[in-house]
Amino acid sequence: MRAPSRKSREPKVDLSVRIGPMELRNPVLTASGTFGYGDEYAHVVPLPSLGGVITKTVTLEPRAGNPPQRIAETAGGMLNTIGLENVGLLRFRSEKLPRLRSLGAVIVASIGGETPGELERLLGALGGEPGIAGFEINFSCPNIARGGARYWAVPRRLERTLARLRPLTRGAILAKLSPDVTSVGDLAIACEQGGADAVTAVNTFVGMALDLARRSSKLSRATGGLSGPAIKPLALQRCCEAARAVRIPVIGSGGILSGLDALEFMAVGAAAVQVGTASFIRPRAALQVLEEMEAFLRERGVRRIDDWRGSAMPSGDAVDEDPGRKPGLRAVTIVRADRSPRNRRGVRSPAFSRGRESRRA
Amino acid sequence: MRAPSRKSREPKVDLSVRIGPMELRNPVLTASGTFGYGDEYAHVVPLPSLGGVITKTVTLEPRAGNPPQRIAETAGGMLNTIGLENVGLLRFRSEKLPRLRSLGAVIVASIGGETPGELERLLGALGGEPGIAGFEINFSCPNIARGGARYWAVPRRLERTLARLRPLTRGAILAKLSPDVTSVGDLAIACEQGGADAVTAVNTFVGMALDLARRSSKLSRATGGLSGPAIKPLALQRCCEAARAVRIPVIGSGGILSGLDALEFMAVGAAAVQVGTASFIRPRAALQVLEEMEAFLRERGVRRIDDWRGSAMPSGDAVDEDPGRKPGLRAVTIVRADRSPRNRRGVRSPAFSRGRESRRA
Amino acid sequence: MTVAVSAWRQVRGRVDQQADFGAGHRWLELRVTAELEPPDPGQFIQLLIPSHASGAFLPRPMSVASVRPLRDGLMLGFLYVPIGVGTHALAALPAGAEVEALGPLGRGFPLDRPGTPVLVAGGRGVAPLLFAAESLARLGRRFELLFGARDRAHLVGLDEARRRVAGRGRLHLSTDDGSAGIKGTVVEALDRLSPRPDHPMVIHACGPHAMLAAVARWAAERRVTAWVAMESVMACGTGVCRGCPLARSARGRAAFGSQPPSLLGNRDYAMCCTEGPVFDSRDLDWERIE
Amino acid sequence: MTVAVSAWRQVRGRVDQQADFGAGHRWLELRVTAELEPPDPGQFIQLLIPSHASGAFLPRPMSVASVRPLRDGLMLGFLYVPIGVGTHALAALPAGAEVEALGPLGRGFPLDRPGTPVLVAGGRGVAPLLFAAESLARLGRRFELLFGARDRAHLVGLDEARRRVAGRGRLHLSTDDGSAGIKGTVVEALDRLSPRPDHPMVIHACGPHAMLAAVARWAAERRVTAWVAMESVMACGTGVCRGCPLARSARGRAAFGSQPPSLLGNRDYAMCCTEGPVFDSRDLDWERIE
Ligand SMILES: Cc1cc2nc3c(=O)[nH]c(=O)nc-3n(C[C@H](O)[C@H](O)[C@H](O)COP(=O)(O)OP(=O)(O)OC[C@H]3O[C@@H](n4cnc5c(N)ncnc54)[C@H](O)[C@@H]3O)c2cc1C
Ligand SMILES: Cc1cc2nc3c(=O)[nH]c(=O)nc-3n(C[C@H](O)[C@H](O)[C@H](O)COP(=O)(O)OP(=O)(O)OC[C@H]3O[C@@H](n4cnc5c(N)ncnc54)[C@H](O)[C@@H]3O)c2cc1C
Ligand SMILES: Cc1cc2nc3c(=O)[nH]c(=O)nc-3n(C[C@H](O)[C@H](O)[C@H](O)COP(=O)(O)O)c2cc1C
Ligand SMILES: Cc1cc2nc3c(=O)[nH]c(=O)nc-3n(C[C@H](O)[C@H](O)[C@H](O)COP(=O)(O)O)c2cc1C
Ligand code: FES
Ligand code: FES
Repeated sequence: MRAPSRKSREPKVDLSVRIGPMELRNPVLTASGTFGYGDEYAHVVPLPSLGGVITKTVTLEPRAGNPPQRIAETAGGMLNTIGLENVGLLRFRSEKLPRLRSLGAVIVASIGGETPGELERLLGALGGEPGIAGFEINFSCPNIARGGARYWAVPRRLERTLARLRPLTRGAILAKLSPDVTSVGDLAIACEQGGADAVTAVNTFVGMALDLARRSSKLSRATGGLSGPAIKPLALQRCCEAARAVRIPVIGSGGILSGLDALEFMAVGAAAVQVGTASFIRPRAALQVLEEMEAFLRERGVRRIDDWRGSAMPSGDAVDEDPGRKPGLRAVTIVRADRSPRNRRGVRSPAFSRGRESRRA
Repeated sequence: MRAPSRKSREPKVDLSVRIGPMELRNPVLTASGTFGYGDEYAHVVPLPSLGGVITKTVTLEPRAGNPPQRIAETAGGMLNTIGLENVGLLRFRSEKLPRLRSLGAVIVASIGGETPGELERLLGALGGEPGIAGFEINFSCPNIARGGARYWAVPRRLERTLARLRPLTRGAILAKLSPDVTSVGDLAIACEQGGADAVTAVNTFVGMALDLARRSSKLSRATGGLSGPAIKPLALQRCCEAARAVRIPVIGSGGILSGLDALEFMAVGAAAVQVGTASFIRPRAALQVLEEMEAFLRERGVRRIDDWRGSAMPSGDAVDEDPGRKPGLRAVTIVRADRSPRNRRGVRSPAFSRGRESRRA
Repeated sequence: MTVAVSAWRQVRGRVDQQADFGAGHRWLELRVTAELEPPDPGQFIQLLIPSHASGAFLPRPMSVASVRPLRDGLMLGFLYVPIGVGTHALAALPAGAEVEALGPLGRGFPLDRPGTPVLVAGGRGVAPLLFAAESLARLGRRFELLFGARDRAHLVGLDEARRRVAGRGRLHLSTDDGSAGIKGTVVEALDRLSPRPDHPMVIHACGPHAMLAAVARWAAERRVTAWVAMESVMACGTGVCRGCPLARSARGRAAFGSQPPSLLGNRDYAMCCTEGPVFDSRDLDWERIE
Repeated sequence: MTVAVSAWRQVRGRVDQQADFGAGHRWLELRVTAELEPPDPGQFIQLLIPSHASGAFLPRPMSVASVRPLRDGLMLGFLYVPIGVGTHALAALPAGAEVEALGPLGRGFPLDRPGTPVLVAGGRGVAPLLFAAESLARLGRRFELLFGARDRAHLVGLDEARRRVAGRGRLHLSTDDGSAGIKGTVVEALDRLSPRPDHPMVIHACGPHAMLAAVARWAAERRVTAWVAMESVMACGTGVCRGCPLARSARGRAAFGSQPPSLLGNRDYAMCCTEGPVFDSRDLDWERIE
């Protein structure tokens, strides 16, 4: 196994993954807001080699974003309060999309709205657009005054909104969740029941940093969203919790810098991952993640990424169930997998059963 | 102001703070579980010089703790799953307390229970013990199978439990909260209404880290609690949220390494702070935090820590209110301060109004 | 104006040497591979220290202070002040240490504009202007270099400056305490260079924010064009993160006009890292920039 | 046995020099101030690199490999392998760099027990045993030093070992490939030292986990006492965080008896940092230690 000659003769690892109707070459996507509209890094990252490119969240109207200071570094991470600066629906469709299509990227368009109605109008306008493989609904921006993470952290609202969006596209619908909730699992279940093809876990964590000299936030707003390696352990747990709660694929996001980081998310059940802040540090980060992931799997003789996925799902006694929880609630936190409602109905989540198999192998 | 001769002649800064019935020399406490039973660092930290020492959480029975591996470093932080290893009530009372008293420390005893009843028995046994200034109720351990953070993340349960505990001691009651909830403000309000003298915001964040070679958690359990500078921005936001939700003092905890870190928490409304993981890196950390805090305030001519407290409370438009929130809920998230229920009743939180004053000054 | 929006690359660099440069400043020589396009004066590099050797997470933007071609790459010079975690980590790197270099980034000084270039440097802001002086000298163009600081000791890089103006430019010093050159600010030094209608001047300035604001005022009053090198907290340095906005003035908004928002910015905000760091001072809203 | 539970201090240290030591190992000389008590062989130090110069957050435990008194402090020697973020940051430190040193920590080898000390070193585990050899030689005691590694190149510190045994001890080498000493493991080398009833041996071992487990088995079968230097992931190093438990064997639990739980551990778990890192091999449950 160690001789390089043999290794190079080994077959390629099958990295393809399926997210709803999308068949992706590999599970590495760029995270919304960290890769522009997709073309900005195209001279250093050949876009078709990535699993997909998730574009900056687009809103109905263009937004100029929040005033400076918009970012602040913290230990192992950064806070941002960009405030969804974006070109708006019309320019996205007329200028950004054609360029991105011409580069051969698998395009996932991120959309954000302050109300379910706004999201409907956005998806109505883009849902049939050729060349968009899927849509990520940003239910979790911590940096806008209305329609941000807090507004959407209500399971019923998510479910109803997704049910209204579902008919508007045949593309994949990804629901991007905030981590700042008591149970990401509950939100994930609501998304699944509303008809989402996948959930993305997670967006940034809300945080603060002060400038003591000015006795005020370092940012132009009181709070921002924390991203980067600092949040990786937390994002990993939330991703795992979501993956155990639903059967639809979960896409991991939060602090992924390397292929090994990505494999951690997939080992706890993620079907794919997103590379975010890492691209600011190394523009080729997503490609590097992909290469490292493949090299690691090849070296260990893992032929298909599917065999890796879920292979480290915890066995279940991790965090206590809430004994006082009302039975009517659909809540699954990170409790015993075989007690989750899905499993009580005798259905194993694909991630979980796959994990079992590969552990047997 | 710059001449050292003048500076040394300047009067000492008044750092004293009041937490319920406790009058503390200064606002720097050691965080539970990071300073042993208080005496372990006594040869390098004169305990009476600290605001107080919060002892390792004690349970009714001794606990051997979780199996190894119990800790794992992550970017800017560490995960732990100690599992509340402790000597148990009896030995705490007969061996640890007398020693700690003899060292002259202001003692806050941390207690943890899997049920309200266990907490009652603990407080019943310790509540009248001489030399204990207060009790911190650990409502937020992420690392135990039962009675941990998830169990206690239910406002009603917190309120009822505190109401039962309140009569059992004349010492201060601090309720230590988990950050892994949708609204720390809701939990804080429940604690206030249950009769707590203060809330501690926050305990560790639940997280995971994998050992890819073994395809399993690095820890002996699936998840652990994240502490250290990585969580500081998140803890700061939760502390701010709690401070805006209640009138009782809030004690900040999470990633405090320096006096400047501590002053950030106090600027967003904390009445005191706890130094945790920092003590592992520098055993004298709590003392250094205190010294840096005092030096900073003195240099800026701030005479009393009370004038600093709350001086950077955000003005209110930070994070959106949830318009769909049912009016019956007592929830205050980090919304406009003057719309919070307290303030609707015309009562300003002391932290907030003090903040206003010092901004005017 | 140099538009180098997507000519940047991230390449390996190696500390060739670095040393104290007086008054708390450091001079760093970084050897980078040939894939890096040679930067222009005013452009910057994002320096990334390997994560094991630095507590800093994001790369740090640094103006290029000198460029020397090597057989197989470039030797970049940087003049910097260790102030926080990133720059202290940089200062601690011994010769041989690896640093990734992303660049060249942003748009530099438009030195080719007609008129006499007047380079105005305050403190460590001299870094890109040393490079500008060298370029101008190499092109055989005459220029003025105004260099101001708190006191003589803080005129860091003075010898470099002298060497670079030699023959081609004139050096005008100013210090707050009069310990070198005139007693006063660089703006007072500017006053002494009366603009002559037949020889219009174009200012290229870099320095503390207050100095740049004063230069901008001075230039506006005299209808002189002033190009100013701005700073902002940055994450990506490439226009993608949208983290480094600078508010445009009414003139700036009008100039941006109905262009589609782009890497350069939008109608309200210019991105410091792509449209800048060098701006026409009239295009920025100085009231809304701290 | 040295009990140094609360004699530790955290003091300033300065890299005096460090260099490659062969096969990927480094030798570091750290100058520390006089408040640090001189460590005993087997004790360790928590090395803390300033946060700007390291991506590591927690300090890193390192066995002391040599101690030299200085006029105003101590010169500590460490032998280490850069494997992750912390040790790579350490390796990158130039002479003069600051490192905080917390120690001496834990309990070292009980070298004063009656019987011939047999020091058994595997790979980089030689570090504390170099120090032990030096101490024994200084006390004028005879000892055996068994040193094993994969191959000759991995017998890192061999010259040091030779120097330290000189006159007082005997050096027995073993390599997996036979490129130096006997072909085989240190346990096979142990086999060749037949224990003599009149001269009982006491083993002091440090090395990879598998080696220590084999030594423990070997010793148990022959009723020889073996002291083993264990490792564990650590945060505080002082018994406070409870992060470094090692499971006790039935014998270990009995030995701990009804002692109150303390810094040293509780009935089920010994803390590696305070009760250890050196343990009587019979007191640990080797099945439950990875
Ligand atoms: C285009 C450009 C060119 C620059 N050229 C030079 C130069 O030639 N010499 C020099 O000494 N300095 C220069 N700076 C400033 C330099 O980037 C900062 O001093 C440095 O980032 C501070 O990092 P730190 O970790 O030491 O400080 P910290 O305060 O710990 O940094 C914390 C965060 O704030 C950011 N930050 C802090 N101060 C600044 C600042 N003034 N500008 C931008 N970001 C900041 C950092 O990027 C980091 O994210 C330049 C900045 C920019 C934007
Ligand atoms: C008492 C003691 C004495 C030691 N003496 C030496 C020595 O003389 N020479 C030497 O080369 N190494 C020694 N080690 C091991 C050394 O501490 C680890 O190699 C080092 O901590 C790895 O840190 P890292 O950041 O390079 O690796 P990383 O893997 O990035 O470290 C991550 C985390 O795991 C911990 N960790 C990883 N491996 C180990 C390990 N084997 N033991 C303890 N913690 C670990 C680190 O402390 C850190 O918290 C000793 C360990 C202990 C406990
Ligand atoms: C500067 C910045 C801008 C972002 N903008 C968006 C956005 O527009 N829409 C969105 O869904 N997420 C946005 N995010 C969140 C990222 O997509 C990602 O989920 C998050 O940063 C966590 O991953 P990371 O740690 O890999 O960056 C943004 C993050 C950053 C740092
Ligand atoms: C090793 C370790 C053990 C802890 N044990 C306890 C405990 O017993 N009870 C408790 O309330 N909090 C415990 N905590 C949480 C800390 O008291 C503190 O709230 C948390 O670590 C965040 O602060 P920090 O980042 O300053 O460490 C523990 C934390 C650590 C790291
Ligand atoms: S630094 Fe990212 S847009 Fe300028
Ligand atoms: S490392 Fe903290 S108890 Fe041993």
